[in-house]
Amino acid sequence: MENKNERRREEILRISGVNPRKCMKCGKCSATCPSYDEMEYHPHEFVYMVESGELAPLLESKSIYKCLTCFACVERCPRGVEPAKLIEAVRLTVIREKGANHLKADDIPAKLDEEIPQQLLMSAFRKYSK
Amino acid sequence: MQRIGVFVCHCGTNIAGTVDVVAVAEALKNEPGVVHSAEYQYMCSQAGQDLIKAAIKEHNLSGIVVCSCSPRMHEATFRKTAAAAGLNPYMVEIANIREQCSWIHKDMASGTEKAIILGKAAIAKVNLNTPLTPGESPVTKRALVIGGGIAGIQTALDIADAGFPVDIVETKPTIGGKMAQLDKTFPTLDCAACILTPKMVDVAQNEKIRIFSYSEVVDVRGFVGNFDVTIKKRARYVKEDICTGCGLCTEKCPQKKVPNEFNLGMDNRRAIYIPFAQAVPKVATIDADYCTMLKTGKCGVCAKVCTAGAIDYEAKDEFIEEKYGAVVVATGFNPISMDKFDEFAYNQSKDVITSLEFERLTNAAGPTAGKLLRPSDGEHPHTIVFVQCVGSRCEACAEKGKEYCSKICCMYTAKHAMLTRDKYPDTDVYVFYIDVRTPGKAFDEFYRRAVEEYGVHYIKGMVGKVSPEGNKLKVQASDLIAGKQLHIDADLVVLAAAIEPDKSARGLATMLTASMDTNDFFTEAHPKLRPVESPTAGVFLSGTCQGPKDIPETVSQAGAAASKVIGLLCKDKLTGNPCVAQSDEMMCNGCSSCERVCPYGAITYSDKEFRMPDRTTKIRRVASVNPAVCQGCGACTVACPSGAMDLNGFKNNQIMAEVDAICKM
Amino acid sequence: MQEVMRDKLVAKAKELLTGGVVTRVLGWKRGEFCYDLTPGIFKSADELDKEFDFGDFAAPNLSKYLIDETRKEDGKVAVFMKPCDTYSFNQLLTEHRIDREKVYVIGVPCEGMIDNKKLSAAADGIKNVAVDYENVVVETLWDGNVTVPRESVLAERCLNCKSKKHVALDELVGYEDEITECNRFDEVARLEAMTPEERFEFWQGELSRCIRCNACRDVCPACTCEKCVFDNPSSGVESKAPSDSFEEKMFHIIRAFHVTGRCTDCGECSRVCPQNIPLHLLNRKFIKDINELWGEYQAGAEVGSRAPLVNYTFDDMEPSEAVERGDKNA
Amino acid sequence: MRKISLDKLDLLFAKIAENQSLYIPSDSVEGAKFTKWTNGTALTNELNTVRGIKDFFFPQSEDLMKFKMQGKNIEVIDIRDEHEDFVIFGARACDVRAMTVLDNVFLHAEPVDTYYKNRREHGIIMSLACTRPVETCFCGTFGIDAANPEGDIVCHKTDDALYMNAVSEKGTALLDSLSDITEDADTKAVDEQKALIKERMTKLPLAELTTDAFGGGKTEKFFDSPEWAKLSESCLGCGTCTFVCPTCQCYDIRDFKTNDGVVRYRCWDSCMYSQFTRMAHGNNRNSQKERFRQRFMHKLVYYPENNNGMFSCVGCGRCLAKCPIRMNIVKVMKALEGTDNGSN
Amino acid sequence: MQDVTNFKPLIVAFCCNWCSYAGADLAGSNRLAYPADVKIIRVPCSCRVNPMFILRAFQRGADGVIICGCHPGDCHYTSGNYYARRRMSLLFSMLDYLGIERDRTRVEWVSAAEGAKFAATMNDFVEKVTALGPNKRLEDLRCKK
Repeated sequence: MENKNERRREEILRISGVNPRKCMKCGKCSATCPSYDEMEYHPHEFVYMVESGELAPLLESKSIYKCLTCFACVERCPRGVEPAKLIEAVRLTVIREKGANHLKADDIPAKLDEEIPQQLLMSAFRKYSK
Repeated sequence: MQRIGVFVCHCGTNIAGTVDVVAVAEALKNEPGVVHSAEYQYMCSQAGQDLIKAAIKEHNLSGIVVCSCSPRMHEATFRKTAAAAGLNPYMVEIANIREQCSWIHKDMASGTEKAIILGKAAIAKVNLNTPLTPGESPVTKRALVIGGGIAGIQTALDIADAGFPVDIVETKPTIGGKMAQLDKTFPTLDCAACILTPKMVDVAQNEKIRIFSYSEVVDVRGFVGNFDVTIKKRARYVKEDICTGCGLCTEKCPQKKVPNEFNLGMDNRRAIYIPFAQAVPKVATIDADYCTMLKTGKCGVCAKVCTAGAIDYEAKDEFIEEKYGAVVVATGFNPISMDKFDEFAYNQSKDVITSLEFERLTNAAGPTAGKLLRPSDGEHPHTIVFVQCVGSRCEACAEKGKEYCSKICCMYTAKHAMLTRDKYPDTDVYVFYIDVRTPGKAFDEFYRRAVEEYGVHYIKGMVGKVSPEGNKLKVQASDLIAGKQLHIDADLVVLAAAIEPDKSARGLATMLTASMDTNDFFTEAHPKLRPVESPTAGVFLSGTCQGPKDIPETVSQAGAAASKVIGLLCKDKLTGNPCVAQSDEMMCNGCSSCERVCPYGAITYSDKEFRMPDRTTKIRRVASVNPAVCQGCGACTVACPSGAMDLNGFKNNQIMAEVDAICKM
Repeated sequence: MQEVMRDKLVAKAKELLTGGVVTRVLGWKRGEFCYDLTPGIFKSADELDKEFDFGDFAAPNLSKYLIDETRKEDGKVAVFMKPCDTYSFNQLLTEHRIDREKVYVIGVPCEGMIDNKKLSAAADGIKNVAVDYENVVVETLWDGNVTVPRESVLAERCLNCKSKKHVALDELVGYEDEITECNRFDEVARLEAMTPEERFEFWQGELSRCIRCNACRDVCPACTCEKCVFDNPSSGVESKAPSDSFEEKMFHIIRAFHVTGRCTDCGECSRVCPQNIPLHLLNRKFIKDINELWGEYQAGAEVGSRAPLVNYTFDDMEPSEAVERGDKNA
Repeated sequence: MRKISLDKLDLLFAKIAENQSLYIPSDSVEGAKFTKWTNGTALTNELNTVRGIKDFFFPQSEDLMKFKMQGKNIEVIDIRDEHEDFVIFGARACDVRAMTVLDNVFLHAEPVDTYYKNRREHGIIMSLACTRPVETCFCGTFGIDAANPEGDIVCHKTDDALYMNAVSEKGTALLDSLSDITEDADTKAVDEQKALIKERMTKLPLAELTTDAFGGGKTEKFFDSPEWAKLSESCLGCGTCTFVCPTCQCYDIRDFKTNDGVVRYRCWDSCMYSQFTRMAHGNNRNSQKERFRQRFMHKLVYYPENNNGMFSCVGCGRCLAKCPIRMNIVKVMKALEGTDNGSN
Repeated sequence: MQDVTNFKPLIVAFCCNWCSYAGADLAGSNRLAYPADVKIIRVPCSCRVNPMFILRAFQRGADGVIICGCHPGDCHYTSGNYYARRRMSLLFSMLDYLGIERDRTRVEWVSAAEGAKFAATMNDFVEKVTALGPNKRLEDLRCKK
C-alpha cells in the first residue's frame, strides 16, 4: 500500500514535472484562484499534500474537477511551482486509474472530422488512454 | 648551484613517531645542492630557529628546506627566520611531513619513505628558487567614495575624520540618497531627516571632503594605491560657488509641470529646482530636459531673478581627473519596477503604491505634507493592505523579480502599519506575509508591538489579485491559517517592492574590474572574513551595493569600509606579494589570452620595439603584469600558449621539478 | 575545378598594385609541375604575369604569413584568401597578431583543393592534370591518361568543408557562397565509439609515425608563438626527436591543447604531415567537445570573440561528467 | 648473375630472413615504408619509400651512453653493443648513393663514427633498379644511374623474375648462401630493362637539370645572391625536407634525465630550425633566409668542395613531394642557375 | 618491475593552497589515513595546473594524477577553478580519446573543511588506480632505463 502510494506520487510528479519542494507556502496560488470557493482542497494544499504523500483525499476529492486550468496560479507563483499542472496530473491519475480507456485507438477514425483539429484528438488520446 | 640546508623537525613525537627523522636527514644529505642536513626536536622553537640561523651563516646557505608541519602553519615563521639570518625569505621551502605524512601513515617504513620523497621534492624546488623582493608602490592619500547616500556619507566622514581627503561622487544634485526620502526609521522611529541631515551638513562643512554632485565616474585606471579616475561633472547650468540656495528661481520658474523624482513623481517641481530643503550642496540645478531656455532659447526668468548671477546657460559638462589611493563603492539600491506585476494593478490604479511612495506620503515634506491621503482622490483611506515580498524571493520569474530576500521590507512594513494605526486609529491595516523576518536588535519586539499594541492584522498568506472597482480596490488573498480566501475592499494597497542594485553599478564594476554576482550585487573578497572588501585590491564596498541591508547595518559596514581605507591610506608604500605573474616579453605573442582570464585586470598590453637577432627591429604587442594588482593565482600562466607568462614562487620549472622528484622512485 | 580563374586574380592584383592601394601582393607562385604552388610575394605586374598561379592546388593558407608581412614595412599587402583561410585570418586578428589596416583581403571562392598525396597514389608519374567538376584527368609519364573521380582525390578537409563563406573580406572576386553543412565530426565520433583499447591502438599507430619535423606546427595559423615551448630550452618540455612514444604524444596533445578554441579547423596540419598522420582528428575532437560542452563555437567566425578556454559559466560541466558524457563503452 | 622467378620471391625473402632481419618496402598508412619481413609482408608497387634507408644506419634518435648518479658520484656507462645483421631489399639507386654521401661524413673522415660504422658493417643493401621513375625523379642530374644502382647486390625486377648481381664481398656471400633457390642467368633481360630505363630517364620532366653551375668553389658566386630572399620568403622553417632527405646528416646530442641517471642520446636536427647549432652567444644563422641558404649551399657547394665534387643531393625527389609549401632544391637550382651567367 | 599483485601506484595530487591543501592538512589533523602513495604538490590555485604538469607526471612514472581545488564559487581568486574545470574537461576528454584509462585522472573539489572528503577521495582514487595497474599507455620508457 505504502509502495503504491509512493509510485502514484512519483507518477504525478513525473506527469506534471512539478517539484513541490520549491513551494515556500505563501498561498498566492490560492489567493489568486477563481475557483477557490468551489474547492475542498485548494491549490496550495494540493502542493503540500502531494509533497507529503497524502494522496488519497485528493484523489477522492471533487476539487480536482473544479480547477479551471486558468493557470493564474502558474503565472503568479513566485517560485515557479506550477500548481495547476500538479492538479491536472492528479486528475489524470484518477482518470487513468479508473481503468477504462476512454478513447481507444480504434475509435479515432470514426471521430475524424474536418472540424476537429487532429491535434485535439491526439492529445485526448494521450490523456484518456493508459 | 644552490647551497641548501635541510632541517628535519621531530615535532616531538608528532613526526618522529611515524617517520624516522634521522634517516630522512641522512637520505636528503646526498641530494643535489644539499650541503647541510640536520634534525631537531622542535624546529619552530626559538632554539630550532637559532639552529637554522646558525647553519645559514656557518654553511653560507643560499636556500633552506624545512621538513616539518604544513606551510600553512609555519612557512611565515621560517621565512622570518631566514630573513633574520640574511637569507631571502623566498628561498625557504617547506616539506609537509606532518599533516600530509606522519599523521596519516601508521607504518614507519612507508612514512619515512614518503617523507624522504617530499623532502626531495622541496629540495628540487628550492634548487630553482630565486630571491624575490616584494614590489613597492606609493599610495595616493586620497579616497574616492562613489555614491552619496548614508553609506557613502558615513564612509566619507569616517575617512575624513582620520585626516585623509575624500571625494564623494553623487549622480543626483544632492547627497542624502534613499534615506533622505524616508520618513521615520525602525525600530526607534527617529525621524530620518533628523538623523541624516546633520550628517549631510557635517559632510558639507568638512574641509577634507569634496562633493561632486550631479556627477559620475566615467573612467577608472590604475590599481590599489594609484587609481586614476575621471569624473564627469554634468552641467547643472548654475554656478555652484555663487548660488546661495535662496530658492527664488525655483519659485519663479514658469515650467511647473516637471514630475518631482524626490517625491517619486507624486507631485511636480520646476525646471530649475533644489531637490529638498536640506539638500547638500544647497544649490539649484536646471533640468535641461524641461528648461524652456535651454530648449528654445526663450525664457531666462531664473537668470533675471537670480541676484547672485549664478545662472549660466552656456555651462558644459566638465571632466575632472584625480588620483586616489582607494575607492569605496556605495552605489546603493532602487526598488524594482512594478510594471510586470499585473496582478497588483500598480499601473491601473493610483492607489496601489510602493512602500517608498508610502514613505513620501507620510512625510511632512512630502506631497501631502504628511497627511495620509489617497493619491487618486485625496480622501483618507480607511482600509489599507500591505503586501510583502513583491518581487522578492521570486525564483520563477527572473525577468520580473529577484530570487533573494530584500531584508528590509518586513521591518519597514511593520513601521508603516504601526504609524498608520498610531495616527489614524480608525484605519484597518492588513499585512499579508509569507514569513516575518525580524532578526535584529529590538526588531521582533517592534513587530510584535505592531500586532499586539496597535492591532495590525497580520495574515499569513499572499495577495493573489488586486482589482480596482469604483473607488475601491478589491483585494483577493489567502488566509492560510484560517484556510480561506479573503476578499477585502481596500482603499490603499502598499507593495513592499524588492530592491535591486543601482543600474550604474554594472558599468562601474567593469571599470573597477570588481566582480559582481548574478544579481549585480558587488562580490566581497570573502563572504565572512572580508565582507567590506572587493576581490580587487583597493576597492571597498559600503552599503546596499553589496547586498540588501538596513540603515544600522549599512552604517556599520560604512564604518568598516572606512577603517579598511584608512588602514590602506596610512601606509606610505604598499608591499605586494612577490609571488606574482611575470611575462617574458621576448616570448609574448600579445594574444590577450592572459588578459582575458585575469580576474584582477592586472595585465596590460603595450607595443614595444624589439631588436631581433638578425639586427632588424620589430614592433610587437606584449603583456606586462602590474605586480601591485596581481594576486598570484596563475590562471594566466596556463592560458599562455608560449609559456611567456610564469608565476614567481610557483614557476613552471619549479613545479615540474617537484613532479620529477616525486615520480623518481 | 575552380570557377574563378587565375587571370582574373592577376588582373585584380595588378589593379591594386598599379592603383597604389597596395605595395605588394601575397599569393601563390607557379612551380615546376602543375601542382606545386608555393606562397610568395609579388611586387610588380611583371612578376604577377610570369609567376602567379591559382587553381586546384592553391592549398597553402596564406594568413599566417601576414604576421611577419604586416610588420615588415608600411603600405598595404593584398592577400588572396579562400573561405577557410579567412577564418584563420580573423582568429589572428582576434589575437592581435595582424594589423588589419595593413591588409587588403581579396576573397577567392573555392570549389575544393586536390590532395597531392591522394593524387600521387592514384596515378604514377604526373605530367599534367585537367580537372572538371566530375573528374580529374591525369596525363602520366608511362600510363597515358588516367581518369579518376574528382571526389576521390579531393582533400579530406574539402570533402568536409565547413564553410564556403568568406568571413573577412575587402573585396570578393567571383561569387558569394554560404556556410556549408558538413559531417566533419563523423570520424571523431567513430573513434569515440571504439573501446579505449581500440582507440589506444589507433593513436599509438598514428602518432608513433611522427618524425617531429614540426611541419604541422610551423604551418598552423594558430601556432604563432614567438617561441614555441617545444623549442624553448627553459620550458622544461623542449624536445627535438620522437622517442619511445611519449614525446610525440606529449607534443601532439599539448599542441592541440594550445590551439584549442583558436584552431579554426583549416586542416593544414594534416595536409602537410609527411607521415600522413590525421592530426586534424585531435583538433576536431577538441572542437567537438567544446561544441557539446559549452555551446557551438567556431574560432575565427568573428573577430574578438572570447575563446572557450578563456571563458566560463558558473554551471559548466564537471570534468568527470565531460569525460563520461554520451558514454557507449561504460 | 643469379635469378629467381617472381612467384618464388617469398621463398627468397624467407631464406634471407632465416639468418638476419630483412627489410623490404611495403605499403602502410603513411605510404611505402621499409618493413621487417615476416611471412606475408608484400612488396610495394610504389616507386620509393617515404623515408630512405638512412634510418637503418643513422636512426632518428639513438642512445649513446648513460650516466648514473649515486649521491654525488657519476658513473659513465657505455651502452654500445654489436648490432645484429640485417638486409635491406629494394633500395633505389638514389638512396644507395646517399649512403656514400653519409659514409664520407661518418666513415671516411676522422674521427670515425663508431655507432654508424657498427650498423654499416652489419647491413647488406640489395638495390633495385627503377623501371618506372616519376616526375619528381632527377637522380640523373647527379650522375646516378637508375638502371644500374650501387649496393651489395644489384637487383633488376622484370615481369617474371628477379635478377641479382653481387658486387661486394658481403653481397657475394649473401648471394652464395641463396644459391640453392636461385639459378644462373644471362644478362639479356637485364640489359633490355637497362635500355628501357635509360630511355625513360631522358623523358623525365627534370631530365634537363644539370649541376653545371654548382660545385666546390662557388661560394662567393652564390652566397650573396638576391634570389635567396625570394626563395626563402615562404619557407616555414620546419624540418620536413631534412627529415625525409636521404643525405641530411645533421644531429644534435642531448641529455635526458631518467629516474636514476642521464641518457645521452643523439637525434636528427635540421639546419632549418631556429634552434640549430645554438651557442652561448646565440645562433649562427638568425634569419630563415640564412638557414635556408645553408641547407642548399651545403648540398650544392660546400659538400662538393670537401668531397671531390660529389653533391650531397641524390635527386630522390622526396623534398619535392613533401615540402608543405613546395619549395625545393630544383626550384633553388633553377633560380640560382639563372644568376650564374650574371656578374656575380 | 613491480609485481602486479603487489602493485603500489604512484599518485600525484595537485592541491590548491586555499582549500584543498588545507583540506589535506585537516585530514592529517584528524588522523584520517589514506595511502602513502599519494604525494601532494601545492599550487596557488587549481588554475595554475598546466596540462604539461599532468603529462609530465605520467611521463615520469605517475600512475594517476588528481587535481583538487576549491568548490566552484569558492575560489580564493574568484574564478580560477572555473577555468581549471574547463581546461581539465578538455584535457581528460582528450586523454580518454587517445585511449588512456580515464580513471587515472580526476578533478575533485575539496574545501578546507572537508578533511574527511579529502581522505575518502584519495582512498577511492588509489583504489581505482591500483585496479588499473601500472600506467603503460602514457609512460616514457626512457625514464625507467
